[in-house]
Amino acid sequence: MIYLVIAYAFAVAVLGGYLVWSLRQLRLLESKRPER
Amino acid sequence: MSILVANGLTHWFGSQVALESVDLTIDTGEHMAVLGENGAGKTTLLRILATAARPTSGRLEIMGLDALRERRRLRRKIGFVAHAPGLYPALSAAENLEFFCTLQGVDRSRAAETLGEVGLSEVASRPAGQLSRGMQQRLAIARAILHDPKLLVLDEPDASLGSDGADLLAGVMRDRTVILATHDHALANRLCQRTLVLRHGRQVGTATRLHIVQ
Amino acid sequence: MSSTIAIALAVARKDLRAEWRTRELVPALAQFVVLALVIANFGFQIDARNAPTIAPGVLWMALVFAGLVAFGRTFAAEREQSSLEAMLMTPASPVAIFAGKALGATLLLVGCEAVLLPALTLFFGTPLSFPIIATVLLATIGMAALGCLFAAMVARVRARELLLPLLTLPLWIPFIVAGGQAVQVAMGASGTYDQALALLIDFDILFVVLTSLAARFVLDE
Amino acid sequence: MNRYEKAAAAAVALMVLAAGAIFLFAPTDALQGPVQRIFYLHVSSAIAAYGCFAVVLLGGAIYLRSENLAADRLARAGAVVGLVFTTVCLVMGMLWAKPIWGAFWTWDARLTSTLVLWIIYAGYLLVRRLAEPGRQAARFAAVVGIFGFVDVPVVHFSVTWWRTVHPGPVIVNDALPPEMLATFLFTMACTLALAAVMIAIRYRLETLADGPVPEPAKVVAAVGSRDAEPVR
Repeated sequence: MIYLVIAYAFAVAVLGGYLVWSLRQLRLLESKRPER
Repeated sequence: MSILVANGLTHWFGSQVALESVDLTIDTGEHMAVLGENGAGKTTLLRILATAARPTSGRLEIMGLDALRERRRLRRKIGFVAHAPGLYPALSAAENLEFFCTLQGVDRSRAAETLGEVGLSEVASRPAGQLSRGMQQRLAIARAILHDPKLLVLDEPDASLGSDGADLLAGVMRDRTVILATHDHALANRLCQRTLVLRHGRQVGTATRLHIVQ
Repeated sequence: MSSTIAIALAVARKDLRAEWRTRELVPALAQFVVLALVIANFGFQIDARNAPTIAPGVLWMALVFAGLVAFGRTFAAEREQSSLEAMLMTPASPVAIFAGKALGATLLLVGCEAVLLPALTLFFGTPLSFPIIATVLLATIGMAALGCLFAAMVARVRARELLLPLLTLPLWIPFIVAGGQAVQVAMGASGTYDQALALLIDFDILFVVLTSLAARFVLDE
Repeated sequence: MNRYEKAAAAAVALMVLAAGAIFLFAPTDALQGPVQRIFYLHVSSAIAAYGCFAVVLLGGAIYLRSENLAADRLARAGAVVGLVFTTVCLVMGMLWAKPIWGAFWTWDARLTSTLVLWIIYAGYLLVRRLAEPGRQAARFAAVVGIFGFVDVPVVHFSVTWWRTVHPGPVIVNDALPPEMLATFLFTMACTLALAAVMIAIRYRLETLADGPVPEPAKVVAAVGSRDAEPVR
């Protein structure tokens, strides 16, 4: 049972973490280059 | 009839400009010298004109062919002496040339002929690694003319050729179109009709032999 | 077509002649593999019973690292002398040059295997038979094609010693799995030798074709 | 909230729905108990990873043929996202192996090929970083991407074949009961959607990082600010 929890916790951490990080990165780069 | 037409040749290394929109037209049989300080972009320009490197942008036409797409066909008619001799030290001078004869698709007898043309006949069997810097340069020049190219691109060949270097170059350059990069203004003046001066990757002027920009 | 073969043979002959003259690579590889066997001998406490199962693993391990050194070396030399560019500046097709380099490297590795296999038999007491030699030679072909392609790629990149194993080993796994199995069976273990050999041949064909197609992109300017 | 953030929110909502299905709707496996629920995201992330590497293959192939910069960017995006999903798949696989087989690693064909997948695409990203920025990096990465994509099924096949000779523990996965199958298909769909959104975001990031493309010819802009010496 514990492995189930760890497994999904890890998945949420990695996938969620990466998604948040790339969105922040996007916001950062978009603000530096507002042209469009 | 122009043998080479280049427009807007630009080249970037990373985010640094090595060459900035150079325009150039060379007629058949013409000898052009390329002068400029180190880092002015001479080597980059010559590597592009010899089809050894691709520019980041710009157009280049050699002998009527698009140099970016027809590189292998053009290499049958282009001879290139780069900075480094690019020889196999363990192989003898003759073996080096015979090997490149096969790659060039020319008869192996050309090896002995060109060795004679550059005055290396006596050291034909000596390993290239044991030749002096000047002799290695001559061997590189010999290799560049194995296939009797119409266009010869020479990147500072005089660097270690010694006293009779100018005569050797004159002989090799006869009846060919040549692009010669050098620091030696006198040599450029003697061997070439036209000079292109580069500074920081930009073309600062094309002068005919009469008034060379110092 | 014929000029491609002529060029490939000329490139291979050039490499082998240079190696024969300098005699740096093969002796170094031979010494390396023998040392690997000695270390393995102490590491695994070999005895008559477990030799047939351990020897194949040691053989492939020694071969893999010798291969990495051999392929890395042949292209490193070309880069240092900047002779690779001189070759590419000729109308010779990159595939022919690549085939020549791969053929040369293969023969160098076979030279090293000529020391490795007898040494294995001597140290481990395992048999040395034609099936074993055939397996090793077959695997060497496919591994050389891949090894040379990525050695050519990393030769012009920084941190090439790190990159070559990282890119090459995953692609060598199928050869090690099939080759390892074939050698184990040839040394007496139960299992199918023919199937393993057939697999090796399939992998050889697949990767020789793929590397030939990829050569012109890797050996480009 | 730009459109990328909206898409990300939608994908996260889908994943929450999938989680609901996994933990509430799907029945508990009779044999393995609750730990079997790892299966849904473990296999879905494997499929998503493989989908990403198909994108890398496609981008690379197009780039090699036509030096199209957008294709190269797509390949870059696919590789990074693919590696993220491979990491998730690999770790979940090990965490699932421990309770069932008693060990984190058993050289099972799927786990092994996932590990190989991870190594290859880590190599892919490393080649891209170490090679000369621009054309060389793109070309070498494309070749690695193509070989990587071919190598994984080959490794999977050879390990499975090896398993026939050296049988080891095998997951008993007979046909899934309907509810489980429905949950799996739904989870897979949501995971693929998430992967697609991640790739879109990463593609946008790569576009911004590339900066203005020097005119006029079909040109590969130099990535990064490193002053790269021409490699002799």
